[in-house]
Amino acid sequence: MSVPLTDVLVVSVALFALGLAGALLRRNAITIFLSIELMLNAANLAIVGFGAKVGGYQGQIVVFFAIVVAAAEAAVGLAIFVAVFRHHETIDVNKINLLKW
Amino acid sequence: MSAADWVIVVLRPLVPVLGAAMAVPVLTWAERRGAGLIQDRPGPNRVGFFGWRAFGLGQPLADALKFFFKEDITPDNADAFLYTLAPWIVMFSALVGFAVIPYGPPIPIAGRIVPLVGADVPIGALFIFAMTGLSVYGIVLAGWSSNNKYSLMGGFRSAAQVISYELAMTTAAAGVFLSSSSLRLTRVVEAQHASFLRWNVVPQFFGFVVFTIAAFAETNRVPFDLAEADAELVGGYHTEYSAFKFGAFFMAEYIAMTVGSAFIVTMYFGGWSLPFFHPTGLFGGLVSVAVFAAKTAFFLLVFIWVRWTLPRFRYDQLMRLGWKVLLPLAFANLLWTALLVRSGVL
Amino acid sequence: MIPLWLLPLLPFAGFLLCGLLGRRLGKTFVTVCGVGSVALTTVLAYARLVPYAAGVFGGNAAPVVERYGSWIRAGNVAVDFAMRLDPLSALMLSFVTFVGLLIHVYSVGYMHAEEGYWRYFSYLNLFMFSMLTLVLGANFLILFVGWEGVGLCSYLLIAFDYQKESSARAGRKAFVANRVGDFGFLIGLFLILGLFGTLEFDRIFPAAAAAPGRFAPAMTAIALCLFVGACGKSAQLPLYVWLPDAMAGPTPVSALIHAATMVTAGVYVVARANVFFRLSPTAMAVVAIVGGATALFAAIIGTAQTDIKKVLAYSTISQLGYMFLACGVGAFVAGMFHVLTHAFFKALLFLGSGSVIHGMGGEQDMRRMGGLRRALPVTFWTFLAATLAIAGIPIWAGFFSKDEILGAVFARNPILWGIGFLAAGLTSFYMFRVVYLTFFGTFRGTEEEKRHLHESPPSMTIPLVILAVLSTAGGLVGLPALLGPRANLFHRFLDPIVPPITGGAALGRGAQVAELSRGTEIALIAASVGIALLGWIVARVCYSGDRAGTIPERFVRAFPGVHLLVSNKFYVDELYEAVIYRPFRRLSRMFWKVVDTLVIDGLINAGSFLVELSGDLLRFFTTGNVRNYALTFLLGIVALLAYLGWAPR
Amino acid sequence: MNAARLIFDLAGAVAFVFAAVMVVHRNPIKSLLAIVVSFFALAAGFVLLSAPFLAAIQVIVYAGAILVLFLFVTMLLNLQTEEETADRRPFQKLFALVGIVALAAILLSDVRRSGEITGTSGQPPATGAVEPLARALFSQAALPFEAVSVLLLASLTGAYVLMRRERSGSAAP
Repeated sequence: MSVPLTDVLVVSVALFALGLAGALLRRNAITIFLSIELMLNAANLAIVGFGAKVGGYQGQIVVFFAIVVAAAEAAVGLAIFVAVFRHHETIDVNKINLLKW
Repeated sequence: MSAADWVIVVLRPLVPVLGAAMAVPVLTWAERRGAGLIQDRPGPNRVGFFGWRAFGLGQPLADALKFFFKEDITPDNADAFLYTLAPWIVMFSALVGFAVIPYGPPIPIAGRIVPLVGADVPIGALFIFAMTGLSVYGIVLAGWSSNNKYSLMGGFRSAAQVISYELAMTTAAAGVFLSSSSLRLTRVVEAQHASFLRWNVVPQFFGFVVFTIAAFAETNRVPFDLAEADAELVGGYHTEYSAFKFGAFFMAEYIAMTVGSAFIVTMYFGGWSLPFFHPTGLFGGLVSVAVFAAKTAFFLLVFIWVRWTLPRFRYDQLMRLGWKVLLPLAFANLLWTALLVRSGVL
Repeated sequence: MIPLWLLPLLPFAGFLLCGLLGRRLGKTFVTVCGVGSVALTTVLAYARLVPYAAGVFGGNAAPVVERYGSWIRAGNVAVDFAMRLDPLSALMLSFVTFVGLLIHVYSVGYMHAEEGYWRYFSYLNLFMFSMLTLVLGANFLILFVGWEGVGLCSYLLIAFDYQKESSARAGRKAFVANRVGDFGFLIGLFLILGLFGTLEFDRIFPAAAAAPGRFAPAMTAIALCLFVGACGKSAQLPLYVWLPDAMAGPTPVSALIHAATMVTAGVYVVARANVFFRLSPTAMAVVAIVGGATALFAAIIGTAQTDIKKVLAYSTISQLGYMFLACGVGAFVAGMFHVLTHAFFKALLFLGSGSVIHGMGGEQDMRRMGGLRRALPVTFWTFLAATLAIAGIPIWAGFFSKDEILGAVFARNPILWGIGFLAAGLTSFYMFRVVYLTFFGTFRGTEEEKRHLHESPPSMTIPLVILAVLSTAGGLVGLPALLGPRANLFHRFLDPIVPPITGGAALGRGAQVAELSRGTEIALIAASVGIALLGWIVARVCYSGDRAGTIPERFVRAFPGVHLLVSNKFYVDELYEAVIYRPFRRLSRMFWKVVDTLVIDGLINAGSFLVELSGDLLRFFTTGNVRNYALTFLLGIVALLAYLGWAPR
Repeated sequence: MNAARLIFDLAGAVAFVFAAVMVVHRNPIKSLLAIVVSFFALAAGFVLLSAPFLAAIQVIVYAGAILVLFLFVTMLLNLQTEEETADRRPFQKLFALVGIVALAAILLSDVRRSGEITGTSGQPPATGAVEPLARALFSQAALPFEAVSVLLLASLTGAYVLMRRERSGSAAP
């Protein structure tokens, strides 16, 4: 009784594509960030799927660290959002172009 | 799987969940009576059954009826969907925790050995943490969707509080997992089987203290009820709620109390087991369930006792307690336990 | 036993003290440090020299080499920190320290009013350090360190009055002219290094002497390269132009550096490398011809100069020419002998002229002097002694050395002798011209200058007297060979390191120095004395008495072109200007305007323009919109994955 | 079609649907709730892939902490429905869609070859056992474990510094 790897990967690719679409098409920074988290989870799912197929715990350990890093990233990223919002009163990425020449 | 199997599989989690739900009316009564006792007043003692007052035991039923029949108000500018969803999230997260707490030893039923636990999952304790963590969503969403600044502030307070105390709670729990070398709650109970000295409350007393205080905080009850502090925030996140939605919050609080108590018992007081008393068979199982219920009831009484005894914390005091006292204490406990395990005492 | 390293290091310490602290601690401190360090060096040097010289005369002339450590160890090349004491360096050491000390003492009086007193003495001490390093170095690299050091000090001291444009220019000129020579010198060193793998004197010279056939072909190149360096340092044709200008420096500097010591370093190097020169007749001939030509050429110019120091400068060039002439005909010892006597009388001449200038309040033009012998008696008598010495009047030092050179030259080549003979007469003429113009006749300066006239302080006159004694008697160490084979102490001292040329192996036509008959030798002496006296008499007639100056005036009127040519120093500076400076400048300008500005800057500007252009294009991608960035990112990944998918595995 | 696969596909479908809701919904709070559900479904998927510990971590850390933080910030900034502004870069959408479709196509074309992967590193994990995972985590991966703890501390400090000016009730997780 096991899940075929193909299914796992199809779900992963689908979620990843969705996350990508969100990151590229949405303008709200929070939504973009969420989309990035979604892509991260899609990748995690794929890793766990591969790990289950290959055996051992390597895949799970990698994902564990990925989640921890995601937590750190979220903390800093959201802090940046708040800081940006304090200055610009918006986090619409179309209106924030700090990186512009 | 035969039909009997299916029945057993369904009943195993349903029994404790329903039990907890059924306990709510009794608890509300006990709370009021306890408050009366502590504050030297009668408490509800009139509503009875057909003239029989029965110490006011009819009061909860009357309250329930009242919840059902009051007008259910949804504020105009509220987000109706989230406003409706929120109480059920809280309710769900409180109830589902029971599914993994063992309430008795495996007993023989109809030729099978049935473990008296909803689902003996390998990550049982984490499951409870995950589910109680979810209640934050309910509270925060309730606060936000009400479109009321008191509600929103209550929601924020609650979320910050739950996240802060969850840290101390899980760290304290880590000591228990260390000594029983498993996250599986049946293992946790079995590890405390041998003697009173093996009850985790003995070697990890400070862990127990931290865990209990954090559990109190997780339930948003006095002295940690800042999310609904009526003196400051009117009613906090449930200011706008009324009727059955409010009832859901109300019930969820008592269910959460029950889950918390059961969790404390499981983690630190040997769960359903009694040292030197190991009845077997169906009867033994039932006795064990009774023992478990009694222990849980004791902690429920403690919940009530504390609520009516202590004043409310100020918000900064709350945070300081959580981060500067409980968390370091929990870590100290973890180190201490690790030392004990390493030295072979546990 | 005093270690040799101490000798240069004492003046170096003096240099550091004067240079770093002298400004704050005042003149007394500078005097004590600057003069004291050199005095101590002199004392220590003589303490070392006297026993060594005694040993040499006793027959033990083995050079002493002290090694202090390794400097360069690279593959086959090895250079040590080492110092060497042999008769040649001992000779140099003896007069460098002694004359140096006298000039230091003299400077105390001469420079007393100078603002940069501390600077002057620190430079002077640095010069002593460098000169001693040059003299004592046991290999060409140490020698070269000293060589460059004296060049630096020369530059610093010529341009001592650096706020004056002419001084600064003169300093630069000296430096650049020396660079040209040093370039040749350096190439010579590289050739030696390539040929022998070392620069140590005690290895290369015996090696070259042991296998003349093997090394002879390369020797011409090496010897000529070294000689180019010597030409620069010792102001020979065609690199002499810096020395007359170097008179812009303080007069004691001219005496020490540009007369007595540094400029003779070239002769020292040629004598030091005599083994190489002997192996190359071509190089020897070049040395002799250049030396002779310089001697005559500079003497001619000297006759028409009016600046007292300029006359002395050309005189120095001329005398240096004599020394090279001697070396060129193989009479190295005679050349070194002239170095010694020249050091005495030329230093004395410069110091005397300095005393005159001091008395005149800075005036250097002889046409504004006259009759100074009454105001400056000590200066006059000492100056006269030096003049007699340089003119080659018997008994005085110059007579012996010049006579020996002319004798050796005559044996080698009568034409060269004729040149030297003529130069000797001219020397006598222009020197007595100086004496008559300066010390006789009536005073031609202003009244104020007349009132200012005074004899110099003892710190200046005492060195003058000492040097006058030496100029008078110093020649006795090298009595002519015809007074007996052991009469010439100088030869006995130097022959072990610079053996006299015997046989015709090295010199083309088999001419030999020692083969002149007694009769020829006496005749030569008589001839040179005669021409010296003739020069004196001509000068007496032209520049003294009631009709002073009329004959030269008539001469000038009769041959205006000649006078113009000579008084303008044959237009050599102008020639250099036209032939070297201007084309060089034009070339530099071309490099600047075309190569640098157009080509190099153009390339750089083109590069930066490309960068700017690509930046201009790329900045359209820098929208500041993270979604655009992410999109670019995505497209890149798609392209990468597509490539990986389709690329053959 | 076994039960695990059925449940997994179901969970995957739920995850996909709610992820789509997250991407499409204009209200950030609703987007957030949608992704919470999506992550729950993913956690169920983890359970079915014999990674119950990761499932718990997924719920506790992702849903319970990270997304709560998101929720917090969203509410704190009081973000409302995204307003419709004219997009100044019309090609963004077109290229993005093309790129996404291309990427998905490439990845899906590679999924077909996933059957080539075979187990190499010994025993597949016993269903749900947490102990071996802990053992591996604290022995083989001890160094990265310490490293991420430093990373967490650094990000905690960074977040604190960034947010410091205003005293908000939130604390970094």
